[in-house]
Amino acid sequence: METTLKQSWRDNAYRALGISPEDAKLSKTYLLVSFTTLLIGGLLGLLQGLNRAGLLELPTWLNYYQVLTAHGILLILVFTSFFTIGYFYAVHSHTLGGLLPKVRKLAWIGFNLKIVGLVLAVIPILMNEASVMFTFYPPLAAHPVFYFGLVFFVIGIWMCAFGSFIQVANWRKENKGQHVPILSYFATGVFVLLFFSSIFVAIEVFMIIPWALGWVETINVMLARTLFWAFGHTLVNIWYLSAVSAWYVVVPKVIGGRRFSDTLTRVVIILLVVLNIPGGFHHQIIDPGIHESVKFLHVFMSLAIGFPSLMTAYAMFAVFEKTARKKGGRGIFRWFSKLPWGDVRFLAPMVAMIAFIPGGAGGIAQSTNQLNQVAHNTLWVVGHFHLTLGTSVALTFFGISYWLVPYLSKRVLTPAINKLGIYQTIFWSAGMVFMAGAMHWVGLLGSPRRTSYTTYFDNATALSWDPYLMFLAVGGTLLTIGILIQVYAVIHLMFFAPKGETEFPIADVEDIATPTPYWTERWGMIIVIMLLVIGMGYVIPVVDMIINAPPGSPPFRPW
Amino acid sequence: MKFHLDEKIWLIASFGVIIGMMLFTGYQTFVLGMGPPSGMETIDPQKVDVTAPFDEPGVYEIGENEYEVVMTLQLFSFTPNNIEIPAGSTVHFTMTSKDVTHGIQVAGTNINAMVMPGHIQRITQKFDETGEYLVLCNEYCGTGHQFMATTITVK
Amino acid sequence: MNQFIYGLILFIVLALPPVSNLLESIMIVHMHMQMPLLVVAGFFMGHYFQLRFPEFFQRWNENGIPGILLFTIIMIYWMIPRTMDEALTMQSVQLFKFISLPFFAGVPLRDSWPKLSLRGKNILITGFTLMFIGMGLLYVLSPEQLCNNYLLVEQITLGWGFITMAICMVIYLAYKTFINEADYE
Amino acid sequence: MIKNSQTTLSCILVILFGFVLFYVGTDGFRAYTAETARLYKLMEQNPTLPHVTLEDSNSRTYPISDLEDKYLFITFMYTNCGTVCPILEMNMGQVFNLLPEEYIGEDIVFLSISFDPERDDPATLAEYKSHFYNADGETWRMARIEDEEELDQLLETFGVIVIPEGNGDFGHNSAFYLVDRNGVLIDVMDYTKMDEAAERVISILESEKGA
Repeated sequence: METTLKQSWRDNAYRALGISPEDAKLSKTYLLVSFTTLLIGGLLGLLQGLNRAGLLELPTWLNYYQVLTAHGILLILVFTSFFTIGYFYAVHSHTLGGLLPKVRKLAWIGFNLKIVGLVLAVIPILMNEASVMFTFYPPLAAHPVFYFGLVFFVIGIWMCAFGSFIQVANWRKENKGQHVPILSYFATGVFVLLFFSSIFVAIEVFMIIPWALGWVETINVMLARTLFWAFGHTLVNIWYLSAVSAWYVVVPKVIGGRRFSDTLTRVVIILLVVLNIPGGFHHQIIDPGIHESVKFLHVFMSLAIGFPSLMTAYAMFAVFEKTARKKGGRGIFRWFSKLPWGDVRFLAPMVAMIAFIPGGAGGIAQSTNQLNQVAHNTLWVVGHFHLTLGTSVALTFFGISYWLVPYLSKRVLTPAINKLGIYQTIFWSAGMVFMAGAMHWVGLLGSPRRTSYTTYFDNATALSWDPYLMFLAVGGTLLTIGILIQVYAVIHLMFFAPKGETEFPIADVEDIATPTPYWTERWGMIIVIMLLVIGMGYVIPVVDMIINAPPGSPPFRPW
Repeated sequence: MKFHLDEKIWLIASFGVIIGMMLFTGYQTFVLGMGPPSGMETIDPQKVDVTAPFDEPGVYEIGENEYEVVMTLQLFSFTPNNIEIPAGSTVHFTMTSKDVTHGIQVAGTNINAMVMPGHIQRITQKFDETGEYLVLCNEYCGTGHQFMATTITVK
Repeated sequence: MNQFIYGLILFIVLALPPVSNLLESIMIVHMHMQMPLLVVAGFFMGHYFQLRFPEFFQRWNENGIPGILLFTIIMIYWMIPRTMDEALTMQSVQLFKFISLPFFAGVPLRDSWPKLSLRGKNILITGFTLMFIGMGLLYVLSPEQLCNNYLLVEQITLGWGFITMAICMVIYLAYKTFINEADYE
Repeated sequence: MIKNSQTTLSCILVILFGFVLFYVGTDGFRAYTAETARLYKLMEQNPTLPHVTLEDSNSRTYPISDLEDKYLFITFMYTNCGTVCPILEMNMGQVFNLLPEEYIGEDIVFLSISFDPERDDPATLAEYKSHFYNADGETWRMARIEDEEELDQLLETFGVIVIPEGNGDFGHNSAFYLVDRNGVLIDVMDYTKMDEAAERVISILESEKGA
């Protein structure tokens, strides 16, 4: 009893005092890098959209594939990881009573390593020495420096993961027998996944480096590709899990409601952590060298990830309805009007969640074998991840920024910026409807992804795709406007908005909630189960790929 | 954990959708033989030109209305290209890559497969309708990727 | 009661011929998926037997040791290459598999596990870890095909499967040894 | 105390059950793989050769009973095999070398039977035979069995399991098979122990001479 009293007193003290300047500086720096890369990556995206629609010819010194590589790496890897780390370190600081000095130090070391890695990776891309896409499938061989950059980046991420683990372990030692605060629990899930999935890409990169340097002659193409997707797919889901944290915890507070069941939230996190990594195989459904029965087992492993997401969908709408009805909402659907649509902190993540309905459905469709064969490597896939990653995740991150940035900079969200944020959300949604919608449709017609503007020698089929690609350009332009507004808003909130205190919105659980079982805190066991699931997914195909490997491939640089 | 009735229904329905997709996919794969292309044979990617059958790529008639297309994919072309076949024929594609990872996709059909160095990929398609089909590479393979295309003419 | 029904459903699904044929067509899935799932099915169903015959378990499995012995014996038995082969070719062995794994391994495990001391549990896990490492090495290194119905590559795959499981269990044991839960709970 | 002794009793019962289970399951702790179990069973049953028609590398076609007045030293293989078969045949050649010349062709004939008749036509077999310098086509013959039913029957009688791997290769078990003059399988030997196999064959042939 005494400890809980002391605890709540301390919590209140921190809440009153706000975040410590050092912790704020750390998170602010991460967020600044994140939104800078968003700006650059977004502008590169515009170039691509315009080129793909045949409206813009890129100069000879700037190759389409070079731009695409940079766009992918900046947005999928850098924007997201810097945002997530900045966000969750702010979470730790807020909910776990300030960062430990050594944890802060680790995060800074990680920051510097990542920046070094980023610079090392970007230089060869700028010199057109690494136009290999962010998937860098061997036997495409980039300049070795590109891979060194990736190594630094991954080690940087590991530093941040260790920092997070130390912070949480320390808190648990001081608060024996208690549940880790829910957002820090999310952070643990995210960093566990980041750490274990990046081991795969680290192995791949260490396979590639001696080969790219010319020390070994050939490489096992299939194995490298498989290792990549063990990482690549998980990465996307990590950003998704970060976004989900805001859906479960922050959004209910913003709309003035309570959190859905704490147990369910933690179970969803555990399921997403345990099931995620083998899901990567659905990127390889039409690959040679993997047996049909193995592919079939992987349909299950991929679809299983959908289950926690469907649980999330239920939970979210339950919270919305409950809160709206409490505020006097009636009817089957009329209660929707009681939600605070004019608050960007709600609107942005809400649109993100709505986008996840078609996004998730598309995901379930394309991870089943035969349906995948229709959509694989067409623009459908690009449309899909612009809905999930580009909308569900990015828009949630934007929504977070409207309270996280002022919270860190000890400023406030003014009604003007709120309004700007509403416009931003509208631009973004409209842009995505145009762009992702057109991509899905033209993808079904057969238009491939990852190709610059082409009519395939004036082929009639290819020419018939052009009108859809025009929508893509329109959408891309709207999105660029959205990005400019967003970056302006972040800069404003960080440096120019009026001083004041902003709340870190964390919703409470229902009063009648049943206590959460303690096993949810046993991360050691969860990790072991996760490793077993990874083993289930990977042992069969990987052993087959190594034992029955064809002679390897030498490096190629076809650009 | 206590579940409400509607939550239970939702969870069972979710689970049902997933299992349903599974069963349907399995039925199509194992009963109807519509599984995704999964060629298991391997080849030395540096010796494609001297390894049968890829030493002589081309279109071969192997039965009544049945053709085998032995095809190599290489930086920015398909060999053989501009294939012609009569309507109503079943075509078995046997493919490999001579260099990097390519993808083959024929717009308007279900042909879509990764073709990777070291692996022999197979896919079968029946062409009933006449016309010119666009064949293109759908995995980024280099600067000329957007020019890697050919046609199948069904007469 | 719910648990019994879940277990029974799992058991019936596993026993359906298409399911069992699919699972048995791949060696590692046969040993590391079908067999453990059968044990899991028995584990769930065990609850019903515990409620129905509390006397029996109390009298014959007071300290959990006979149950865990039976569990271990059945598990080891099914790790012999020959039994896997014969489960595929002989109806009677197949039948024995579907009876022994749930009812002679799953049920006693259910009854015994809570009765074991922490030390007993750790000894059991350590024993299985060592056994898995041994089986893994045997399957990976054996130049001969040990099972007539499965190819050499499947055998190597199974070996790595054993080693993966062993690694997971080592991590678990290390976690139990080095992390003092009392620090956190 | 009574309860305790009951638990001890059940312990003992369980161990006893385990002992019986393992005893039955492994043919008295002898056969831990289906392959050894198969060999034990074969040795107990001593099956006779079914009727099969061979087509050998010299394109001659004849029933296997033509060879039956001699001992037969048989292996099963296919020429496309890149793993076990070359070793199996090489080892067979070593056994061939270890036997005194007087017996060869007179009392014993070596026979390699392909279970891949589709690809192993006489020409292919002749080509393959040339890799083993002592396979002369007479005293050591390589042959296929064209008739699928006959082939399957022979494989089943001798317990040879052949699994197509789907890519043109087969997984299969390998051993030396020794058939006596009456067409009865009298021994199945480890194909990696050439000396033992040779000794065994010599002792059989010698004892027969002596008798």
